[in-house]
Amino acid sequence: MIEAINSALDVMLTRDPDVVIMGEDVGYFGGVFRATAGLQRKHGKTRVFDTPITECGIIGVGVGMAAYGLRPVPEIQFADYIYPGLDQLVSEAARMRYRSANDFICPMTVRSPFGGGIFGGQTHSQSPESMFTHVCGIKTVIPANPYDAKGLLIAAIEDNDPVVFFEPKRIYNGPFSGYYDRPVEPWSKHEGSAVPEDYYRIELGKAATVREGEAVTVLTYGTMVHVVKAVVAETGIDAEIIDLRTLLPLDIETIEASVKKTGRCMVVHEATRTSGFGAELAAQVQERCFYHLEAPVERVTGFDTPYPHSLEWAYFPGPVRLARAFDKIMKD
Amino acid sequence: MIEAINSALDVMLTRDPDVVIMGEDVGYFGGVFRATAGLQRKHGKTRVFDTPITECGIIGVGVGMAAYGLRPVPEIQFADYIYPGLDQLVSEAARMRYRSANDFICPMTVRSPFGGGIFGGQTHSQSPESMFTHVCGIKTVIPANPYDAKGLLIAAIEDNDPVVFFEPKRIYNGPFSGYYDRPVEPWSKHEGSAVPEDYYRIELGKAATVREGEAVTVLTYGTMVHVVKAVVAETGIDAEIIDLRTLLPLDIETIEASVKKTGRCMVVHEATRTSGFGAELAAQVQERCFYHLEAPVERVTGFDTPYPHSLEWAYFPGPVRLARAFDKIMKD
Amino acid sequence: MAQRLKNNLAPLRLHVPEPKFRPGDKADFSDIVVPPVDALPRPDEAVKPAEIHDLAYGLVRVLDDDSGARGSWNPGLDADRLRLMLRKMLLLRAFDDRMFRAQRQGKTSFYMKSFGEEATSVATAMTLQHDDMCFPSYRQQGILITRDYPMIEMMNQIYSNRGDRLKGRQLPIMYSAKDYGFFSISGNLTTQYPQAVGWAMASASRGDTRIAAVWCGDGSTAEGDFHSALTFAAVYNAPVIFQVVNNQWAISSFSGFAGSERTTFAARAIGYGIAGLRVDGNDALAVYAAMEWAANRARTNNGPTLIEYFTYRGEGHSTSDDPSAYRAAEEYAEWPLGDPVERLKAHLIGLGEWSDEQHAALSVALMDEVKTTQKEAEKNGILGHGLHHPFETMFEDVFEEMPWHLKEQCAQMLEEQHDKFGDEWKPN
Amino acid sequence: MAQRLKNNLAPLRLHVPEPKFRPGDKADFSDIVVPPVDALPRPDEAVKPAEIHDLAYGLVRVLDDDSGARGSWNPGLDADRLRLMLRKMLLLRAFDDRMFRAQRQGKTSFYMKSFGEEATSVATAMTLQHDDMCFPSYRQQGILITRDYPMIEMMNQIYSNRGDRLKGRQLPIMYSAKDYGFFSISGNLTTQYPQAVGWAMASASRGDTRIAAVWCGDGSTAEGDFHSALTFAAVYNAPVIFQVVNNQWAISSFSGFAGSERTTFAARAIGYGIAGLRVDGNDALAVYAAMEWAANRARTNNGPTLIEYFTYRGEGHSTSDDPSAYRAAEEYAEWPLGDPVERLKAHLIGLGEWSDEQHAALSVALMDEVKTTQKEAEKNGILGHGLHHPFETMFEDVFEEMPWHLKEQCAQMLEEQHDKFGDEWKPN
Ligand SMILES: Cc1ncc(C[n+]2csc(CCOP(=O)(O)OP(=O)(O)O)c2C)c(N)n1
Ligand SMILES: Cc1ncc(C[n+]2csc(CCOP(=O)(O)OP(=O)(O)O)c2C)c(N)n1
Ligand SMILES: [Mg+2]
Ligand SMILES: [Mg+2]
Repeated sequence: MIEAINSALDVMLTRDPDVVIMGEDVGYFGGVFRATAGLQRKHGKTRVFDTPITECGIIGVGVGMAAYGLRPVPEIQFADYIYPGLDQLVSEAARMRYRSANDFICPMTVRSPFGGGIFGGQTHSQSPESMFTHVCGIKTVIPANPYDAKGLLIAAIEDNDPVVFFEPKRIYNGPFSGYYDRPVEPWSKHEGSAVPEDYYRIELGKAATVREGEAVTVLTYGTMVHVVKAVVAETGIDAEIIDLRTLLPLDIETIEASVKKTGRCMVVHEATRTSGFGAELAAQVQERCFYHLEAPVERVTGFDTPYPHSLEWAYFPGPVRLARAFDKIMKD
Repeated sequence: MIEAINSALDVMLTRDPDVVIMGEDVGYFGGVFRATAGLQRKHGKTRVFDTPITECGIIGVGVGMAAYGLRPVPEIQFADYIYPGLDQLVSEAARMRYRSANDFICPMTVRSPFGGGIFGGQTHSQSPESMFTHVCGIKTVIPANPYDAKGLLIAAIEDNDPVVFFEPKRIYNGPFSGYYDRPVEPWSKHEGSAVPEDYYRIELGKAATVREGEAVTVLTYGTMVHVVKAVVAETGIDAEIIDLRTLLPLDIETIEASVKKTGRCMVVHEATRTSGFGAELAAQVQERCFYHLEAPVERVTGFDTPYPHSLEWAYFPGPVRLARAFDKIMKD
Repeated sequence: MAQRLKNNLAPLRLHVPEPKFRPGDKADFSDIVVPPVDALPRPDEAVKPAEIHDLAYGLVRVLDDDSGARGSWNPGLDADRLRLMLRKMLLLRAFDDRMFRAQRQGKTSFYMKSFGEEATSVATAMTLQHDDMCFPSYRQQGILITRDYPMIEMMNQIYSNRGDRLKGRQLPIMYSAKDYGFFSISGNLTTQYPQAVGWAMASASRGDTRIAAVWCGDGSTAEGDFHSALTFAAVYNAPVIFQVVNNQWAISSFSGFAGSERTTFAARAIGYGIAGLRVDGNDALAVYAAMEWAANRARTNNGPTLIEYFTYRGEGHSTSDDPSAYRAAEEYAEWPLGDPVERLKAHLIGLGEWSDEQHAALSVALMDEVKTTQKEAEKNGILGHGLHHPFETMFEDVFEEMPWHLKEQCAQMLEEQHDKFGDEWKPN
Repeated sequence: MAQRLKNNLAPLRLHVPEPKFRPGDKADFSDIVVPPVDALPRPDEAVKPAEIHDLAYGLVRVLDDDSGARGSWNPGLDADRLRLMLRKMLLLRAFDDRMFRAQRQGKTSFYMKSFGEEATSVATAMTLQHDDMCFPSYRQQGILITRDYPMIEMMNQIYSNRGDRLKGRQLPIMYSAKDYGFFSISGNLTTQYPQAVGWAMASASRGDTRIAAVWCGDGSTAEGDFHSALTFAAVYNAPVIFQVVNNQWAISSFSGFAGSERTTFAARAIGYGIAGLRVDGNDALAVYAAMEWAANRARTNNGPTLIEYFTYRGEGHSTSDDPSAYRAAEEYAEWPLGDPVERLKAHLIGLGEWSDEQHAALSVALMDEVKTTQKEAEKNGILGHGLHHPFETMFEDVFEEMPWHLKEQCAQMLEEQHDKFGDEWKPN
């Protein structure tokens, strides 16, 4: 997936002279996860460059560049470190079009690796996506495979509104079944990992049904798509798995149709439970599909604690937690 | 209510030499809403003082004071301006006890006026409470009347964990029925507004049932408690109105018992809808009371736009929006 | 925690700043040092920042005590341009007066005057190119007035009426006017600082010639954004001009709570190795000269400058504020640097290019102009009186295209309005 | 946006800093100016910041090129204390070596060495009182070692094992040791800066005598927290010592991206009107002297100081980093300020108080000590090998009392563990 992201950035730098990439260590070195490897050499130092370590500055400068007419694509090294820049995102980027009535806009895409499962401890593992969905004026996008990562990132960069693009770092180099003790499978062995070299886009706001099924609808995104798939394959439950891809704006049609078909809905994310995006999904599903639901919408999430270093696999919503949830929702 | 808050601060400054109050304009002047009026004169400049205008500094300095052993009570002038200090709250205050395994703690109470209805435009009207409920390690408290404001604030200051204490500024000087065109009623005319001069506390994590009823449970807090009460009084619906008072930890017992009794649940807040705290409430209610629910949990909220200046009463979840929601939920 | 004295050490003490005067005190500013004109002459614009540290502690002045324009900083403006400057400051003052009054009359919710600080927006705007981008705080309405932005647009915005280009969404005075090189004002302090740097960096990276200028108050310098901005500008040599309008007060807190007891705001520049100038903010010609110097510097790739305007906030922070509650009543009258309008007027009179009569006549004429415009604007409505933008506009511009959930909410809102006002509810 | 050239102006250019050497280049630091010892003599601790600006641009040195200790900054330590300092630096180095290796052996997830920067934590800690509070970044493990914190506790933390006082929750090296005046380390850069100021303000407001000291890296100075902290400290005259360990590199970005092309980090102090010192960070005696000066200053209510230690990060940023990808291989060998251990060793030998043989023997002895402790620690487990704290501990300390929702989640987790591991699942 990291190569797909790199390719999306490369394609956009090539196509659009307004695209600029900046962030901590993204320049000469190419990013701590190598997302921007080779891009400075290819596109030059004024298009791809390192920045001072101030997330407030990175995002604030991005807002100014966007106001000038560029399409900045800043990287925040870890989603855990986005908070010092949150005011610039929430109060500025997200509000610019509205408060100026279209006088100024903010076509900026903030990329940031998020999520756990890499023994990163509590400050390299967080999943803060739900906060952004609460902020009107920002789109929140999360890919789950290389093909989508490239197509969605290109669409995000071309979007004329600010987008937060969270990249599930656990699956940068291969999908993850949730069995942390099994060997890592590279993307190359994975279906749908073939990524065309050229430009293509995947429309924001459209979910993907990654498995059709009749028994229960599972709404998920990012790393958890793969964990859910593995558990479903193992247990043989006829689940319909929907990879949301864009959390906001949400693809409510796909969700509603599926839940009305299956009559059951499970929501899965790695973020802490309380006021996680699962809450919004559960709320909407019961609002829209109440009379079709045969069981309560079930949330399977990370716990309401910081991400613990040594107990990370007891924290992670892995196969056991999922299997138990499937048992419960199918029994109800 | 503003006098009750002032009194709580005065009581705590008097009882506990570790209590310190700081913030923009809270010192000599006594706060832009007068919450700290007279306190510097009474308790001295090193107990109650003005600060530089940096919310990051105010909260970060508070974390350090708390680590020393004080009980800082910083004020953020408007909740809309809490974001520059969010990292210090989310990554530091909220994590201190956990990450140091009790070595350091953070008994800090961040007070901040929030909510709209005062023609404050989009940067003096926001209700960001749901973000804080997503951050484990912080308690979120919102009073709805003077008596509770004082008792809850004292409990918050005495709490050994960080508390965000949001004060609904629309009702600082009197309850608000939601009819913005009617004369303002002062607190003195209101039941339950009598505030004892001395120390008392209201336990955090306990909701108050402000009206018992059989037809529908309404979960709400802050300003909206009064708007809901007015609409219920007008329409004659036999609603059970629960003032949550503490959003986290939530008083789930009171909620569950009520919804199981009434079979219907409405959630009301002023904050924007998507991923607002109503989402969490709806998710939990349907998880716990699914088989008792006769209608979907209904959310009545602000819209997913910034708070508009001139159209503030079309934005506000006022009597009409509530009445329509009651119609709907009782019909379902 | 008991007090602990150890090794016979004296206890530590917390210093909490206190302004010199409080209500009831007699203001006495005799300790403020006003250096003579040209105490520090104008250096070349390409000078190295390390060579001009003293300019961050001095006070650039042009208008002497006898109102003559003197010294190497004198920008040498002709009488027409001086009169234009005076006219703009007077117009700004008239505008402020009327709008303040409109708020008091209940025609809008909020207003902020710039009384006493007019030079810091008018004279600065006159030095910039029309397409340089200004990133103002909420107290630089003088830029719009100087750039001939239609005053009625400003009033429409203040009234949040149906003519408001910002569709009634923003608090009064939070203008936005891209065509006039005026960035959308934020309610959040100092966020414009990194944004200005970003704009300037973009301009530089494109080989453009336009520069950015940004303003904030003394109190606002404490925000982290200030530091992020100066760091970025120093690193990339961004063509940006940082300005701190040190009007001595935040809201009720004096500049000591932003650090002024120890040093000047211009000296912040030294910490980053960029040029810093401290300027008499009530001397319109000094303001002009400093800004012109910084603009030349930025435009010739010599990098950013930080300018502190030493001035005084003559009135309340905003219509929500009552300064008599926290400062001495007569501070403005005692202010040692005088009033910017009066000083420029005296200069022009001294040149024989102006007279008290002309001044009085102009003041009346400008006030009439403002009043006439105000009447026009009020035809579009005042706040809270129905003549606002259509309700649907509330949901526009959150995104470029309205997503389904906003469409749903918009439909709901329209039904609510119908319930509320019946069939004839639709205003406009 | 096309390029627009106007008034015959040359186009603007964006400057993007570039370090002097990249992989393959030969490092050559001959342009770094190393002033003679005592070029700027030690001022009185009560000196006004404005009088010592030059100290922010100089380089405080004590150990001369011939390893003699000279000049007014010489702290005049006796041989025992010098040997203690050397011993602590050597112990730190041995500890770093073993723990780095442990990570490479898969015994833990992460490690960060302080190679080359040992003086900035060891010598500084030696000047402070044991109950002064240190707010370190992740590279000041030397403080704990100097304060005789049990090394096994550090290792238990690194292994996240059942002996870990932090219950396995934190990334390795994120220690916390209140009893040793060592604040809980954060993964978020520079957040400790305002916290240290708050602690110092609290101490001052209580009439205590304890002061606070805080460290961050060159790269970290760009965060807004840095500015908030210095502003607060300046305003309230807080008894705090700010330290910037300028080791030339952030991760792959050199200090130019924090602004070092224009000025020193010590010069940031000037902007706030506080004292600033630039110090040879590889000269343990200079580090000691500067810190002692600042501590005396803070403790006598003379306010905060900012110290820049000019040093070099001898190895990778962390075990996740490979510096050969972005910098010249031989930079450390070429570093003009040498190695802090070697320099102190040479000084002691010059005094006749130490020898190569003693040094070699001590190195071996310390390494043995570290190895023995390591074996002990590994009895408590290594990361990912079962001997961790009980699963329930994951839910403790989120709050003082566990609320119902965490109790519910805890019960759920225990059932999951049961499903996973069967009846004997419970480790410990
Ligand atoms: C982030 C943020 N914090 C606090 C406020 C509230 N506030 C508005 S203006 C102001 C004072 C600003 O003072 P100064 O920077 O000196 O500007 P002046 O009004 O004097 O021009 C404050 C505290 C705000 N708008 N934004
Ligand atoms: C807020 C935040 N942003 C980014 C990071 C990622 N990060 C960790 S260390 C580091 C470099 C810090 O460099 P410097 O301050 O020079 O410290 P050094 O490692 O050299 O001691 C970065 C960017 C972080 N930990 N926190
Ligand atoms: Mg001011
Ligand atoms: Mg460094």
